[in-house]
Amino acid sequence: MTNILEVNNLVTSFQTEAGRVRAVDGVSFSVKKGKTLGIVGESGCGKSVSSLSIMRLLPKPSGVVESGEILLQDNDILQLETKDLYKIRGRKISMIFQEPMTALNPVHSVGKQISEIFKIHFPKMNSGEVLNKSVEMLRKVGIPDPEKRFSEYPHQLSGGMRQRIMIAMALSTEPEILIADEPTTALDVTIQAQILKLMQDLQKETGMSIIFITHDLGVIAEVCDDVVVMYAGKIIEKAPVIELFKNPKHPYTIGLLNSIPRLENKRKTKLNCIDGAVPGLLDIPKGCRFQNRCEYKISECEKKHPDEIEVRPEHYASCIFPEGLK
Amino acid sequence: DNADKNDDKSIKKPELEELSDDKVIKGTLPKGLKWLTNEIDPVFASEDAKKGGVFRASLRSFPQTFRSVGPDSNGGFRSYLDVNKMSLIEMHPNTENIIPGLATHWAYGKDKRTMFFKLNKKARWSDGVPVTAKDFLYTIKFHRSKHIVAPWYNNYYTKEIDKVVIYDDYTLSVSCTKPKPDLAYIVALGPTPSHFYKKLTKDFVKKYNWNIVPNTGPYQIHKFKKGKNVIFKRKKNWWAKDLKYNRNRFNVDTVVLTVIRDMNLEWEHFKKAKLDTFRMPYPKFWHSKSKTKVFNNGYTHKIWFFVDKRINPQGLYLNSDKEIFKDINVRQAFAHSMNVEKVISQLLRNDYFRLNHAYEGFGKYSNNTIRARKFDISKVKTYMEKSGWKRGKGGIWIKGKIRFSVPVTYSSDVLTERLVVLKEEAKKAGLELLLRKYDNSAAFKKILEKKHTVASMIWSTKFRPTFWSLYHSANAHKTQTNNVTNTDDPLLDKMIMTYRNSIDTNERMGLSVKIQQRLHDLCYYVPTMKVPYVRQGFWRWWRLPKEYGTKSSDDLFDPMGVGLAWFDKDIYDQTKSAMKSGKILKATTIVNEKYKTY
Amino acid sequence: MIKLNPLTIKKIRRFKSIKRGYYSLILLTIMILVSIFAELFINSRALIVKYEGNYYFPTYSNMISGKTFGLGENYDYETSYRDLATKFDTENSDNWLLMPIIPFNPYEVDLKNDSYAPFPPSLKDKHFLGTDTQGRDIIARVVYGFRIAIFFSLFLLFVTYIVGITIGCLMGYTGKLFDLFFQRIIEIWSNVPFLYIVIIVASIMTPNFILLVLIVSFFGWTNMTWIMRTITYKEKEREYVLAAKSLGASNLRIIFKHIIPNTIAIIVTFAPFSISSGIVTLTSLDYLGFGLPHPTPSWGELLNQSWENLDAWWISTTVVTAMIITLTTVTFVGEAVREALDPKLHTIYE
Amino acid sequence: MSDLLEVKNLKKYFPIKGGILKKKIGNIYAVDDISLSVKAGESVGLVGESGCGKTTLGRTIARLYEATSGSITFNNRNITKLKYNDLKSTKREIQVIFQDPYESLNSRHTIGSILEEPFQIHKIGNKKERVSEVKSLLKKVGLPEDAYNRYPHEFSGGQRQRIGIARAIALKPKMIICDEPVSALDVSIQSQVLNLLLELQEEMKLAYLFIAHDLAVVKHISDRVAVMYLGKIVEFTDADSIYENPMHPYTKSLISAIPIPDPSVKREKTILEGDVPSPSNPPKGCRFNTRCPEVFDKCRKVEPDLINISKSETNHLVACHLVNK
Amino acid sequence: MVSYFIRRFLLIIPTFIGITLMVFTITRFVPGGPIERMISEAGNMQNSGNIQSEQDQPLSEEQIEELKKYYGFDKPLITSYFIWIKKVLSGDLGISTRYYDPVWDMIKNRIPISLFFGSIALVLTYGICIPLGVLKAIKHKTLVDNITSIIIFTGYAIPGWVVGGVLMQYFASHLDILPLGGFVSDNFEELSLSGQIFDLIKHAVLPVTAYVAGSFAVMTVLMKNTLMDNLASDYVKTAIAKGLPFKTAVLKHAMRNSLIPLATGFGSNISIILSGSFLIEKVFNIDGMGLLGYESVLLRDYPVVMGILVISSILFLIGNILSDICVAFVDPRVQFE
Ligand SMILES: Nc1ncnc2c1ncn2[C@@H]1O[C@H](COP(=O)(O)OP(=O)(O)OP(=O)(O)O)[C@@H](O)[C@H]1O
Ligand SMILES: Nc1ncnc2c1ncn2[C@@H]1O[C@H](COP(=O)(O)OP(=O)(O)OP(=O)(O)O)[C@@H](O)[C@H]1O
Ligand SMILES: [Mg+2]
Ligand SMILES: [Mg+2]
Repeated sequence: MTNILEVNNLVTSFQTEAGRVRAVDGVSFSVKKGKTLGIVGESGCGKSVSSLSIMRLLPKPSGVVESGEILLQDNDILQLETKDLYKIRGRKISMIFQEPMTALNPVHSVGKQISEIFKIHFPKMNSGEVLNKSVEMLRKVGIPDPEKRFSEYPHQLSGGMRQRIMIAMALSTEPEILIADEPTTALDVTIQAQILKLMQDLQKETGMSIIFITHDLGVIAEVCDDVVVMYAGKIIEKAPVIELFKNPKHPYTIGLLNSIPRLENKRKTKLNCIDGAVPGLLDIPKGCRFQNRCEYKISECEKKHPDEIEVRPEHYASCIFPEGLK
Repeated sequence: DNADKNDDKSIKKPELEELSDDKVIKGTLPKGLKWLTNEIDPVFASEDAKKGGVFRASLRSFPQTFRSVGPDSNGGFRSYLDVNKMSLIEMHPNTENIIPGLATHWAYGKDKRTMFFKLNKKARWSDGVPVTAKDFLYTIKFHRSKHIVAPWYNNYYTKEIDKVVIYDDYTLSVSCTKPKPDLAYIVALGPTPSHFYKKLTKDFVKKYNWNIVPNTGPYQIHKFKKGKNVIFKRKKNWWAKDLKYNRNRFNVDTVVLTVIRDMNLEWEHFKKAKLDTFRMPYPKFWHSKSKTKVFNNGYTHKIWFFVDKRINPQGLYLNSDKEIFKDINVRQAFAHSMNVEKVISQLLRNDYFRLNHAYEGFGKYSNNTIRARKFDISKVKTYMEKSGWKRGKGGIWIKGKIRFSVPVTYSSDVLTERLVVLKEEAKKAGLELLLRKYDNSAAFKKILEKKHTVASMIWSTKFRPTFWSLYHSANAHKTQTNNVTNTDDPLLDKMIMTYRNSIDTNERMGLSVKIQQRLHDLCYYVPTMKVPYVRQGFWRWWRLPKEYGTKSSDDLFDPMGVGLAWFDKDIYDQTKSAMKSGKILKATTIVNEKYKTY
Repeated sequence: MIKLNPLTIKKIRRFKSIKRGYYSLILLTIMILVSIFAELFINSRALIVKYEGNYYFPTYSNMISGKTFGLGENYDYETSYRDLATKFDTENSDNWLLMPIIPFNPYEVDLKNDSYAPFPPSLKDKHFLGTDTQGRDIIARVVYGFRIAIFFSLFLLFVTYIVGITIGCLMGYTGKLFDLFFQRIIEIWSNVPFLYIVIIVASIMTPNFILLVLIVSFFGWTNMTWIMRTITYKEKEREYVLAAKSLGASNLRIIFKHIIPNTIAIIVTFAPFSISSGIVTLTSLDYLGFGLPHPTPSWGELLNQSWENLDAWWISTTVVTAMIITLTTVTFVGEAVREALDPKLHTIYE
Repeated sequence: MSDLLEVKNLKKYFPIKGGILKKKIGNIYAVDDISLSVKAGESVGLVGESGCGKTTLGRTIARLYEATSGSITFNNRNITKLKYNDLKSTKREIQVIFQDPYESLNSRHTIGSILEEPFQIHKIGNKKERVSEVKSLLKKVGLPEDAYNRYPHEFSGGQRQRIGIARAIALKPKMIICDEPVSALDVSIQSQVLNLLLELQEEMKLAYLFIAHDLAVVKHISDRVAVMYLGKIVEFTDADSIYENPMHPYTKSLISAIPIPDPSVKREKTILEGDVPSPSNPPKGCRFNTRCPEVFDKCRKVEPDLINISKSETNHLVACHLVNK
Repeated sequence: MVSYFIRRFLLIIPTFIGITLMVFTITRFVPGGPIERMISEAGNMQNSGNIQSEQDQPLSEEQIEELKKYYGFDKPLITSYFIWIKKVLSGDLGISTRYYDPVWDMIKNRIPISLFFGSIALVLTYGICIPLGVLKAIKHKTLVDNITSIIIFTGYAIPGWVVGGVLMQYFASHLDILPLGGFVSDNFEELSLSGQIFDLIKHAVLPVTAYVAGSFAVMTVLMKNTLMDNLASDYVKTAIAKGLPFKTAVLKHAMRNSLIPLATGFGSNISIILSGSFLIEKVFNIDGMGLLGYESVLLRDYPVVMGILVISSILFLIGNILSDICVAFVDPRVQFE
């Protein structure tokens, strides 16, 4: 299967008051055409930064991609001129964000914000067409009474509606890749289910690829084809979704899967858990980043961060004795 | 003179009956009156004077009204109105003799309280209406009216002026309520245009606030822009222009008075020739600020002209109702702690002179032997110790719990720097002055309520010295009287009463001198300084007579008051072209000491 | 030593990194310190006098009369130490004295017989920046004027903040009628032309320092009150307050231990601006002649003098410069504090 | 075992104020006629969508909000209307843990003073005793002793939540209202905190009112679970039966909406249409009728009562016309 | 919406009464009104000029009482307040006790002048602050930002009237290229239209600078800070992610939101437009409302003071409402329920 996007050795850093920190440190993954790649990991592990790097949407001047390449159909996005970049953003790669509350401009009507996309990318369209297209998009994402909603403002809509608008905006140009950065985290489960279903339907319809970022393994299991697990700025495991859930190899992934309370579990039992907390970017340990929380830690782990090993076909993990576990 | 009257038929003079609810008092002229006039005193204007030109001067604030009576009519602008209102008789500025005004002749009555006048038949109001005896009768009625909201005038025209009697249209008499010394100056009323005011009503104050009232003098307001300027124009056919003492005076055609709120701004305007003269009594302007291009290049000149006139008593008035000043020793010590000499010599560049007492400049009425108490620390010590005071810790005199620390109430900004120096010097003498500046009316209120301890103020003067309201015990220890020192001395009271009731000039002179000595001895007042001259800068195209001014000149270039200056077109052109080409002319400073008396 | 909250330390560090504000603060502190001890640098009294074997330290002591130093039998008043110095010099004894750098106090009129104030700067006369129109040393006037202005502002700040914080907190915390009532009051108060009223009051009663502080704060309290009300209103809804409430904490405890400490940042942010407005207010009032009574050293008075004596460039230059330096340093400090406490994310995109 | 907490017909309406006169122009029916009880040592879970009134219910019980009507009986004492002084002793016994570990700790206080505060408020012990008490609390929740002098922001979210827990248990309460204590935490941390809560319950015989919107978490920790929808309880029974035998259509769809972390399981989902209506203007009849997949006429008119449908001794309360037919 | 404004207007009433009553009370208890002025004038008068008199003292008690009656000071405070407010309601602001002109006429004459300066200053302030704020936000912490900061804060720190004084001394007195204050030249009427415009501009340059110097900083910084907040906001990120060039995103998305706080302050600026700054007007000898107010206070012309207060507080209150409208205009979230 063809990869539509390849990220190779991406290193992204930020200038902070305490100095320069690497939020993403040598990340590589690829997105298959028409498939969904899930990126999972705890808060602060660099999921958003990776996706923003792909969009070249890092907040300047503090955030910079230090090295690596991001190949969109063999073109390195990182090398693009700004004006070419504008042609890719929103057209070939679209993005939706976690907070539907703040991601829409409160002072413009939703209709205006959707039409804007058409105006940017299809300057030849006349205003009538733009209007029709916009309303059609609204209808497509399941907004009831789209003609009326068109002229409403974001604050008049519920969170779920707003996220639908975001999706409508992101998909109106029929992009090849959609990056969804925790699109449902802020929503209730019942609404989350609606949105997830919508995204899956639309993917089927358009055949686009999705990068789905979340920290909810349940969501991953439901929507993704491939999964990337990140920890403290690095990818520690990647695999197709069924493989990952069946045969997690990295101690972190294992711990993560075990710590989820499940409905079918027995009540009030002690949950498995990973002790300690994610290290801050400023005090990342030398060697394996997971070492201080790992129950299998040996002195070897302190030397260097382990290389990625293909433990099974298409299943990679960064651990020095992945085979030895379990 | 009916010919004139018929010139303008539209203006009809009201009949006398219309004027007054009271019956008009028409009398018959007493026999044996000795009619006097004066055509023999020297003239003081220059033969060379030419008519023409525009004179630009400034007003510190726009007048609050064009009325000359009623609320707020007593501001700085009042004088511009007054100089254009002639009285029955006028006073020669140099000889101080009576000269004709609206009246050509005058005579004294036997009762010593009445004078008789014959009006000049040519006299006209500015609207062309003849001035007649009725206008004087109306003056009394007018000033007695409640509607003008001028309680002081109401009083004066009731208690001082008794009546006007008309003998015919051009003959009248004016009486005081009782015999008076210097009667002529009291009864020399100005007329009020009865045809203009018609009936007075309650809304007088508002109704006539901006009305241009017909006058009898050389100029009349031509137009004005509220808040900005007032323009006077010379009357081309002024009825009195050929009177002996008026010839060659009032030469300027147009007088423009512009509001400039601040002296420094005024100075800037003057330097740009937007004003024609600039008064510089303050040493700062005379000595240093005038060292500027226009003066150095001789485009503007300076004149320092001494005058000889009644001195306004400036100084520190001690309130003897305050415990501390009940003691004459303390008052004297106070006087000796005031280093006025230092203020004069080191701050005011010796341009000012020490005032010796409150009644200087009244000729024989003045006691010229009195000398002000000088700054003298040892005398202060003697007086204070005599009353049992001691120097306290900070060097300030104390007695029991009382410190010799007194607040000085004042309201004028210019006084501040002088008081600051006095304060610093007084500290050496063991006296602490606390400077308390109040807004003008607040200060006045405080002083009239006798709440001050020391008041630094200045009274205006009158023609002759007056003592009763300022120093008689009848006015002490109560509010709203002018005895702000609360002077209460039986001996003094007796002399004041005699002086007041006497109409014998010599007796009055003698008493006046004695009273002044007594006042000096009692030491309720510390005289400070006087400025017996006029100092002005002026653009060189303004010309003055050889004498420059009169004995009592206030402003040498004032076009409407004495009106001696004139505009010289040739010099103007010459100067302008010099200014354009940058040619330097002769810098000129005139100093005239003809009337310097010391 | 009290352990500072590391957040506070971070803010302080951030403040220090804003150079403009940091150096302004240092400069301002130096200025205030110098002005507090101005008597040591600028004074007509000697720092030390050695006379007939005795040492005298007149600076902070009572007046010492000239008699003490044998200046004459009637010399009951304050010694002129400059004269004394001349005397010692001519006598050739081992008496000596040490004068401050600028041997004048701000009230002293140092006039001359042959020339007239204002005197231009002169090293010889030790009037390094000249004198004003009464012959008083400009530096002395400016420095002591600064001292008064800054303390005026600090007192003003203190009074308005006390009132503002108390009422504002109560308004925000209790809400309801009390809040509504004071809202109206504040609306009314802030609409009253305050300078006019101060002028009216000042023109009839020659205010002293305390009185002027009170008059000005009488109209100045609304700002802080409003600010405090707004913050308290927000703060009281926050979860840590609820947490304290759920522990059973009393309202007083919540206000004083929780809410006020959390508003300090905002209060601090406003302080420099309040100080500069205090200085400007006093200067304006003095300039108009409604401030502290003469001869209190004051910038407003000097400004007034300088407009009137433009040829005496040293007056206007000095006072305007002093004003610019002070107010800009205060403003820069304020700006830096604001930036340190509430740093703005600087974000631009490609 | 008698009930430790008994809530009867509790209502909490927030006035909607409008206009400049801030007049009341409506109500938010945040908690509308709720009755429930908690036994000593028991944990009762509370789930529901955002805005359905969970927090409000918890806070009203903790007397942080004034109830609009209804009664709250704690330890056989009616605390609904108690004033500050009488309430103090109750406050010792009911404590609250908040959702946001960042917001609920005063950032200006050290951990030491945060944890000492309960003792100060209730005037317990002297300074020395308090310090040692605080130290033992720190130990109990698994924080290092040197935390005493440090400030909240120096800790991670999970650690801060432990501080919040320590504060809540400081006064040895009988009951803790946990308002989404783990929602803001990462999965790996979440399990640590849940374990801690379970341990403490065991040790101190605490009763929990455990609020969360994650049904799995609620089920894991609770003995009984109440499902809330728009200010009302729609179903209330023991934790296992709510999962195994949900009766209310809302509960059913809630369960089906929960993503299962197992890609191999594929199940049929009932996805609810539309959004939760506004609590200021709840629909007539059954509040769920606008979204219910099985809605019929009656639902739009008549509000169903919460009725026990269980035949066994454990209650199973449901408010649905389908069930109560 | 209509009812909102009606209620908003109704709320003006108590505030308005509060403000006026307070000032009215103060003016009542302060000496120096027309009566005190007459007393002191009478004191001076009998000591001045030609008129000779010995008996006289300043006014007697009865005379003072009569004057009080004339000016209406004989009634108790509340009564006279109500008389006053009744007159105000009928559109009569009373008569100046200084010029005896109707107060409204006096104010009316000053309005164009203050309006002229005020509106130029306002337009300039907004016209410069907004772009400058944008520039500074984008160039945060660069040389441009730092230099402009120093300039505007220096401008902010020094009071406008000091700036005005310094400027006037330099440009008008020293260099003599600009006029010495005033609103227009004396010969304004005689000038041609272009001459008049030029004359106006010449006179306006310095006062406008003085007016603007201070208000600059506040607005610019406000603009900068809110814009920076908005630039960091999610929706700008969204806009850019849509493919909008950064500049367009700033102009179309961030700007409008940043104008909201500026719009909030718009109302109070309206009232400043009219009331002006008396210190600046004093320095430049401009006959505006500010100077009128100041002089009236100094000379205790209380009807005028009260008149100005009426106008300015109504303007202020209306300004608040205008602010509301402005905010509603840029921010659709605001509603007048
Ligand atoms: N603008 C920035 N400046 C400095 N550091 C940043 C910035 N944005 C992100 N970081 C840091 O980069 C790291 C990765 O952040 P990122 O937002 O990618 O995390 P995430 O995995 O998306 O977490 P979450 O689940 O909380 O969204 C974090 O430690 C964060 O502090
Ligand atoms: N203090 C308050 N004033 C007014 N309305 C409030 C207040 N607190 C909550 N509400 C409203 O009451 C309703 C219920 O809110 P509540 O916070 O109890 O919901 P919740 O179930 O806790 O939601 P979440 O899961 O988002 O925490 C909401 O509509 C909310 O807007
Ligand atoms: Mg993220
Ligand atoms: Mg909640």
